[in-house]
Amino acid sequence: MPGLEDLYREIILDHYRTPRNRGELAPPAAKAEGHNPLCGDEIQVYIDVADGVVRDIKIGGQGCSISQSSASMMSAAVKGKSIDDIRNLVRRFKHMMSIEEEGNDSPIDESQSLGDLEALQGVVKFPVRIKCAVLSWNTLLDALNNA
Amino acid sequence: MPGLEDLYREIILDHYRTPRNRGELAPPAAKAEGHNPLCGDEIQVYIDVADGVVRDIKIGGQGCSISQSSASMMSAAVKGKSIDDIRNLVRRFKHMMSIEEEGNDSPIDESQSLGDLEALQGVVKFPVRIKCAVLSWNTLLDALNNA
Amino acid sequence: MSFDVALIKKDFPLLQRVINNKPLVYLDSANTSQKPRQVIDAMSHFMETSYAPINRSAYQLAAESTDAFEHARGLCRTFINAPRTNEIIFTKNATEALNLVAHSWGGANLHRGDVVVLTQMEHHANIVPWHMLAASHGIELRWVPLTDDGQLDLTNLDSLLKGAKAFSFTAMSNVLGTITPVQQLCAAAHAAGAIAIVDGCQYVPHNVTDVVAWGADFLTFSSHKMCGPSGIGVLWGREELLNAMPPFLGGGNMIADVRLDGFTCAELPAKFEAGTPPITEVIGLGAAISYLTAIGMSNIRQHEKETVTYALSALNERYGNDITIHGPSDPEVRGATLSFKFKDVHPHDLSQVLDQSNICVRAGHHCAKPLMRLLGANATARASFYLYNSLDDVDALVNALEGAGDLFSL
Amino acid sequence: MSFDVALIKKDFPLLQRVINNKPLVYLDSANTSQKPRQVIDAMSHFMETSYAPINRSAYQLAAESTDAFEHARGLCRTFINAPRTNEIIFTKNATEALNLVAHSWGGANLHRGDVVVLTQMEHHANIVPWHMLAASHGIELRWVPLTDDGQLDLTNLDSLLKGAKAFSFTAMSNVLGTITPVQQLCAAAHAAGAIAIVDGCQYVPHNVTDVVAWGADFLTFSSHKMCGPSGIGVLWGREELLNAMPPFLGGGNMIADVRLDGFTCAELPAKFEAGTPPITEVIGLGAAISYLTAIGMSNIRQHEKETVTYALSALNERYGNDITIHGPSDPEVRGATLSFKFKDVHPHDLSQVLDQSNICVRAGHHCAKPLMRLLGANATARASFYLYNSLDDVDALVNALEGAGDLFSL
Ligand SMILES: Cc1ncc(COP(=O)(O)O)c(C=O)c1O
Ligand SMILES: Cc1ncc(COP(=O)(O)O)c(C=O)c1O
Repeated sequence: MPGLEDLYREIILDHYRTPRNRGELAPPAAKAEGHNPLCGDEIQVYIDVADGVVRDIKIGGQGCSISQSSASMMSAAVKGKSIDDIRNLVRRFKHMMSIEEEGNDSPIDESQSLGDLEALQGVVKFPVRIKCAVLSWNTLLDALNNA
Repeated sequence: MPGLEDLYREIILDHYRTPRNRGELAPPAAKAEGHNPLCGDEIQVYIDVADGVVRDIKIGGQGCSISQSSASMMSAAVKGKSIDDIRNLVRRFKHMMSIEEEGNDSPIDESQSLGDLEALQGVVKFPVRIKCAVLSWNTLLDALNNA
Repeated sequence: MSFDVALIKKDFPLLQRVINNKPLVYLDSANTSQKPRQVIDAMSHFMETSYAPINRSAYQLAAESTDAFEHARGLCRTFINAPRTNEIIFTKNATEALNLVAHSWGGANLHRGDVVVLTQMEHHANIVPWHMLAASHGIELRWVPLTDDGQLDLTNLDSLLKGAKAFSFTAMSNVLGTITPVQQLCAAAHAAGAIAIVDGCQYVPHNVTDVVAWGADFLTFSSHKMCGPSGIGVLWGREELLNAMPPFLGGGNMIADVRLDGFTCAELPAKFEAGTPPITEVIGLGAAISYLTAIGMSNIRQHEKETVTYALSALNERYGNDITIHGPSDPEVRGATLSFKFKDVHPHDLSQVLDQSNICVRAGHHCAKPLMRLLGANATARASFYLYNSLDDVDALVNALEGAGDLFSL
Repeated sequence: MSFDVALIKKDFPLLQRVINNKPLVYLDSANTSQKPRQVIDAMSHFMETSYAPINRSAYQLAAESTDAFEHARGLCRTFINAPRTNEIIFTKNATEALNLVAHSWGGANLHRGDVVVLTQMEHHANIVPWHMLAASHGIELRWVPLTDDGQLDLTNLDSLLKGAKAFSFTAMSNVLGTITPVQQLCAAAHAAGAIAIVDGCQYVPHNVTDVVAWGADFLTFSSHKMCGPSGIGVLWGREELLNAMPPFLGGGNMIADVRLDGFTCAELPAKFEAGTPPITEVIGLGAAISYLTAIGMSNIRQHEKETVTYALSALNERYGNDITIHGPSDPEVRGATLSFKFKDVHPHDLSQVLDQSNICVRAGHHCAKPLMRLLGANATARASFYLYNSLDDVDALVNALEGAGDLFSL
């Protein structure tokens, strides 16, 4: 069994203790909610989209250190990015989490660095926690579809 | 495993080959039908009751040697008997088949001989066939209730 | 791998049993199959080393057991060539799977006067749920008749299917052994605008199954008939249909959220898997699929074709007019399940006499009473062969029948 | 027989497992329990020597397996002191059993506006089926609230029950450990003209159960939580009620007759057991009941009472205000299931840290989301103890919690 230090990197605990972009956005901002039925974690993602760009993002809800820090890092990583770039980033992140989209074989663009997000790589060694890490990302996709 | 001769006594095969009281009785005779869902056997019992006595009885349906011979012997044994005697006989027969009524502890009157019916005692050693042997007896009880 | 029935038989502990100095000749696999050591051991081993809750807890042991469980789901997917793993729903048996389709898909999509087409050779599991829907929703049932040799009579299929919403049929009859033309039936259903529900209970254990090649919409089968444990069945359905269906059983695991005033469903497959699943049994089913796959489903089909060819000629040669074997005589369109009538001996008595030689055949209506009525019988005797039955087992049956005739001749 | 937890633990192969040189401390039995050698062996042995169809075939092997199967039904009857053996219905789990009651009894007896009373500590399995009935039949659900220490608040029970047709409640909470006053609740239900449905999932494995003394109308429980295999649950119901109910799943075994135009039901218990049952699993459940009975249910209850008494004081003494243990503090009204909050550590992270010491606790909503909302939490960590857990296991939990606080302090 890999050690806890593989999972709980300092940067993860930092995002957990000091989450970025917490809060809500009033309509017409798009909103989506995600549940992790396994552990009861709940998350809300609010996004403000204009001209194909996510101008602002806020995160609500409760969860474990992995889901909270992943959401926090995600919010920092997507703010100000274009929807296309974001969709690509989601795919790359899920790929890092060893989740592949069924039926999508197109190559993944790995040119950008994932930055802080790479700290979450250790989660892959703890398969039950992968769902925690991707919850906010799937919820972001839903929010994009609602936007 | 007990041998087949314990099961297929000559008298049983005789009743199977030459069933007594085959046929139907027209209404107002009472009728009841029985199924053995295990093997698909079907039986009809018709009885003509007057003054608390079963004046006539007829048996219809199809079944294996045990169910057919048991029905045939049953018809011969109950014809002309009073309902009380018959209910007592049914209980004795089921007792011989090792089936006890739940919740009825009153002693069983064993003064009368069971006659030919005793040939069916060997069935007890073949538990799956007990249902075949008692099918007509349960159907008779239903017919008495319908009468 | 070459197919060696003697070696295969050795994998099945129960088939080594000797009663009264005679070996056991198990010819009731259409009812339920025996289990190889590989399956029994996989279940014991799992309970001894890895048993833990599925999809609920986060510790390593639970992750291991969830992985093993989901791995078995993947094996099911491959075994029937289903497009997606989340289309594999675990039920308690094929009966629950068929009830799920009738209740959930049927309950949501069928209304008074809607037509569901069945065949006259269906098992009660593919009849009674539709009767229940007829009573609750007022649907109409139509029945595909049979030819004299026990095949589906497709002469009027198109008119039977006209306006139908669903066609639900067995891929192989558990009484007659008839293999039905599944691909053609699915196409006919679709041409009429109906969905095609395939009862694979008797087919999947004995043949290569490919739901995509068939063009089926739903498939149901039971583990216990394919060398796997009891207590576990499978429903496969097209994702699109399953997603659109309301849930069936309610409870833990099938929900995304529960409030005092209502609930929302989980995604597939959890949506249809309420409560604690048959965990060890799914592991056992996975082991059974691995076992069968290693032997090869086409080898198994080939072996059974040879067995039934041999059995048909041995029985007919020895007993001529004294025996009537129901169902098709062409081994190309039948499996190794033989229902027969022998002289005037009642099947129950026949099975009793055969049992004296430890030959296990079923006597009864085989949960197919409408078909029995067609055959003009309350019951038949049925010998059904599987991968572990040798030609010696056929000979044992043929020889033991001899004694029955004398005892019961009327 | 004196109760020796060290000896008992030896009966459970999985509990001998060592991961990274540390023993396994399994504290998730409220989720699902481990299996003793006696149960695992009974299942293997049955599959190796006696596996055959139930209630269908007439040969000796099938008679043996049917006898073994029905013997296990008798053991279930005795275990809960049910009046009649035919009142014991085998389902796939307790969830199916609760769905059966809601769908069949509820479907036939409840109409728009009728009231069913539940408690706010119910498991989803005793909520969602009623929500489904609320949607399909327009029934109204009322909820018995909880006191601050996690017991049922019965102050307004009579007015809640007024006009109700059914009161369905757990005998022991799977989250709080609370044991409810079942006899009193059944009496209150009856006084109001309602039937009493008892969810015994968490109670039956840990206590002496007597449905007659309770005065219950239905009881449901799951084998996998009481040392038995997965894939098998039990519904007990009063014969009179079961006889009056329509069938639930349709198919083989549950019928007396099937025609093209309809069917008639079999007698109890077959009426509610459609399809091939979990044969081997019923044998395993029988072995589990024999195992538990030999140890003695009152001994088990006594052991667990001691365990929870010790755990409550050890945790509170060591961690004081850093730990909040939900549910009653009086061991007389609680079982050995402890949900708790530790500092600000999220339960999922807590369980991860404990897992590092091979301590298996569940983190989550425990399929009781309405209760979670009352507790103001999305999730709790839950340690649940059973007959095989020693006081050393309690100590292991208490000690391992230490590390979690530091890592996650906000
Ligand atoms: C053709 C067919 N369909 C359905 C079933 C029902 O399967 P199960 O009893 O495993 O639910 C059976 C077997 O009994 C069968 O032979
Ligand atoms: C109180 C309670 N009721 C019902 C259930 C459902 O049991 P199962 O999942 O075995 O169907 C459980 C366990 O999950 C439970 O704890």
